[in-house]
Amino acid sequence: MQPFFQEAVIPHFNFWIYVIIMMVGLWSVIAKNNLIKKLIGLSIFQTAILLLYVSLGVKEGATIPVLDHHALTESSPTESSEGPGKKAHAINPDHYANPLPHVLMLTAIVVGVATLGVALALTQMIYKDFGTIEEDEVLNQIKALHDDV
Amino acid sequence: MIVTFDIIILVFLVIAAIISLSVKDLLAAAMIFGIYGFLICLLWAEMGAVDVAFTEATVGAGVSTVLIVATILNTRRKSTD
Amino acid sequence: MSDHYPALVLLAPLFGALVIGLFGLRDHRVCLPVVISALGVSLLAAISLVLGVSSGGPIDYFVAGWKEPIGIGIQLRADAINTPLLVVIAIVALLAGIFSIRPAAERDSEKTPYFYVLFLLLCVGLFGITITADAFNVFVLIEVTALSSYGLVAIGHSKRGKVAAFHYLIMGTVGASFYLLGVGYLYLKLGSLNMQDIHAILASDDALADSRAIRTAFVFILVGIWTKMAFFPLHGWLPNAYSYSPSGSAALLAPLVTKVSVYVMVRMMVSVFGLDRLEANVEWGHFVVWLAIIAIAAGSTMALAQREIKKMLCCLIVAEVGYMVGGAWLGDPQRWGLTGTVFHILADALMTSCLFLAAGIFAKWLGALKLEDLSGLFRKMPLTAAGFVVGGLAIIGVPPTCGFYSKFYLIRGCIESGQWTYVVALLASSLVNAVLFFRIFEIAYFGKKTADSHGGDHGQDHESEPIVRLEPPLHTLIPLLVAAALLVLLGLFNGPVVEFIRTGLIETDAVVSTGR
Amino acid sequence: MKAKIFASIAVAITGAVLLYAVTDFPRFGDPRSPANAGIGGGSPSASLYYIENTYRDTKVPNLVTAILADYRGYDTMFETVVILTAGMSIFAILRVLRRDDASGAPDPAPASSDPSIDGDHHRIIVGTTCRIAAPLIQIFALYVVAHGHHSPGGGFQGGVMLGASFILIALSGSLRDTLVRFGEQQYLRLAFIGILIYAGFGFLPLWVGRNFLDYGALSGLLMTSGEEMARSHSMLGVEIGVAMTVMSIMFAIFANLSTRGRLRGGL
Repeated sequence: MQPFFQEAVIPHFNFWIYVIIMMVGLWSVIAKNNLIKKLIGLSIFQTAILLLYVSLGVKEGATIPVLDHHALTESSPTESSEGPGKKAHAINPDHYANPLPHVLMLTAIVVGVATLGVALALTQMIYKDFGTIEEDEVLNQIKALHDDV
Repeated sequence: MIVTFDIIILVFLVIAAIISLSVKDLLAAAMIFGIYGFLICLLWAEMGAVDVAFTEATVGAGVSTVLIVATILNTRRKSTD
Repeated sequence: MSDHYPALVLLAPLFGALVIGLFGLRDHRVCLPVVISALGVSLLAAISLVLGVSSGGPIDYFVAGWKEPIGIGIQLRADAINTPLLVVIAIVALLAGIFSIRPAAERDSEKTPYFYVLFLLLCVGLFGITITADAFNVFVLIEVTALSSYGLVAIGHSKRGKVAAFHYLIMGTVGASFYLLGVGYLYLKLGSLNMQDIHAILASDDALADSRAIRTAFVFILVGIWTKMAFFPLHGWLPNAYSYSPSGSAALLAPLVTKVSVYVMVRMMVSVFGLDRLEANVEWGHFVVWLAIIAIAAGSTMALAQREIKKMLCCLIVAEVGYMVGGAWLGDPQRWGLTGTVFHILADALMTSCLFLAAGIFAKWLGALKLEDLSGLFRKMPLTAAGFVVGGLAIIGVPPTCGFYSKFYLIRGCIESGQWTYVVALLASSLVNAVLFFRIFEIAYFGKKTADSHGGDHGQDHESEPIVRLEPPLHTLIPLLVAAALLVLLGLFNGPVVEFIRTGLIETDAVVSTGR
Repeated sequence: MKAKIFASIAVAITGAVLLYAVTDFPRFGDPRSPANAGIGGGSPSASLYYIENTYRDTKVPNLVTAILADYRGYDTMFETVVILTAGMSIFAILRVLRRDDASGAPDPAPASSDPSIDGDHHRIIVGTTCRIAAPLIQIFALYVVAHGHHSPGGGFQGGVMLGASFILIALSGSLRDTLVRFGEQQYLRLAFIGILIYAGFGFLPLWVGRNFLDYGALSGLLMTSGEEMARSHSMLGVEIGVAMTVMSIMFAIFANLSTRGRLRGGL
């Protein structure tokens, strides 16, 4: 057990937790009966994916992906005189977190809230039409509706 | 990135997720979902993703919770599970 | 402007949506001209792209000009697989747009502008998915498509439409999230989001390409896309969502959304993972073909059990998705199966469009929702009935229509790869289609109003029921007839189209496989 | 119960597949992982390129803003379109337009309305506080939009905050008063204008023969010293467009959800 933890769990701690959170979300999306509970589960499911992406952009000992003003002002004269090749050494990529996953996840967060908004609107309409937000009651009413016809 | 901080937040995150999905009072679930949002915002900040943290704080913890609460007040507060 | 067709294809509907939003929300008359002109521009741009690709090979377009090094910006790529699909999307959307000018939101016409804004945004999403060459961009556009389709499904007054839209939303979001997860795994192992770049890396490193994370990525991308295209075990959302949505929405959603998802799967197979890689893992191919056979059988069986027109057509879509998935995974070395799939995407989009337009006319002008309600259709609406018959014959696979040729190429692929069970499933399903549609034709042609009046259909005509021509107004009839005509035309001219697709497929494969 | 068993099986399978892949991952926080440093050999990875060259290309120190609005600006445009689409979908689903109001069946009353929460005497304190706070929030939001080049922030964050300030006013006082000042027609128009600004900035370079969203082509129009500064300024313009759309749609979503599409009454 000990070596398993050292090799498989500790170096990937964030990834294990992301799987757990994701499964909690997915389970409640499928199993919960209340529509709003389902939606909270869906949001949690989506944030788990954000956790995956942001985790894979982390670098040990790196700072936030906003360039240091001092580094920039010192290096700018060399840039103009000796071209971009020289400039590449002025900024050490290991000092800054990987910005690309952050950009992707900004998009995903916005998509998530948009989806949540639409889903909540649908929930309100379902409540208006059926008087309940429990899925089994809605399905029973639909069945009754179908039998009448 | 601070590993202890990271682990503490992650553990709280799992707890918040499970509680918010298991309470029967939907308003409480929405509030705990807001807490979940703030925790995950802290986690982003801790991992160096400040822009994502900013967005999560406004969108995830702020607007999402308000929207859920608005819906709960317009429908019903009790849930069977 | 001629260099910018890849961007123009989707910018035209985007600007169209903005124009309606800014000037048309109070005035419905703006909508139709804007929709027609926007989609017309898209259609022209798409046709120019087809011509450009056929003369000069694939066209790359680098948004914002970020060309070097590859993968820092977003790349659009028009090649032989997606340009014909762009044309078909534009045509089907144009037909649905003209069709739905009045049925759009029957009971409160104030929502018509919102319908059209969503309609055009859906087109933006579909065009975007089709033309992009960036794995993450596909996700964003899938969400544009998905959110607008939830609105389009639920815009009507049907109670069940709301519930169907909710289920669609849950399934769709989980599917899209799985896709995103798969892309995340690819990014994690390869550090790139550009499809060509990913393919080049995978082609150059066998150990990496066979690693666990990449395999898992592929599985999750596939499962996500399958959810989106309603592949059999994941099809639950489709029948209700499409049959309870307004006719105008259904005429746009049903033909296009699932087909574009199939296209994404083909794109992932051809330009991300590579066909050689898939051929090396033959057992995967066999497994998926078996799933497809089950999907075809299930779709056909469900269709037989339905009494409602739209529900039946939706079940047929499930079966058709089975054809396409199976065909794509046949893995015959001459690529006939894959060619058949791509051609079937085009053919099926037009067939489904034709049938759903007809179903929309039946629902709107005859109030006919069940098969029995169609009795006497040929007398009441001869032209509509003719359009419907052509659609039906195409989906059965009768020679002059394109349905026959797409099945022909699929079967050719089966024979070359030796997947006989799939041939049997395909033929059996065609037989089921024949039974279904000839039953409808029978009702529609010989249909009797009352069950006990056997014999003397002619007598009945003249005596009890005066012949009333109920032919629908032109703006709904023309799209149907155009769709029917296109089915025949695509069938007659299948040779060049198939050749275009097949050479494109083989070239894409060959060019990319030679490495970076 | 059936759903729970099914869910457990589905979750178990998915989780097992995911964990199977996790052991194959690079170590958490590894600066040399493929995502952070590329696969090695061939062209440099996108991530390294961004960190090393963004300042040279765009003169924007906040890498996230630069990638968001320039390198991957196409994604961001559609992200804004996603917001707009969501707003339109909610309108299509929920908004009750005019005459429908009377004909529809009476709604089931919200079961959760709790009279003890209500009460006007609370509103004076809360309302005054929120009225004081709202302008400050809005100023800060504008700062976030404008300063996104140099510090965390940008169009989305600022837009959501602006939207939240209106939501706050609507929550503390009445939605009706807010709608008088920021009515439906206005916010819808702003939402579309926001995307128009973004797409317009993208479309302008086409007239000088450059690709869509290639802001460098705008240096003549914006009278900047070079293409880098043109990119920088265009990014600001684009972010303003994003902020307008996001602000309007966030408020629109709230207004519709809190009144069940009637835009009357409120919570």
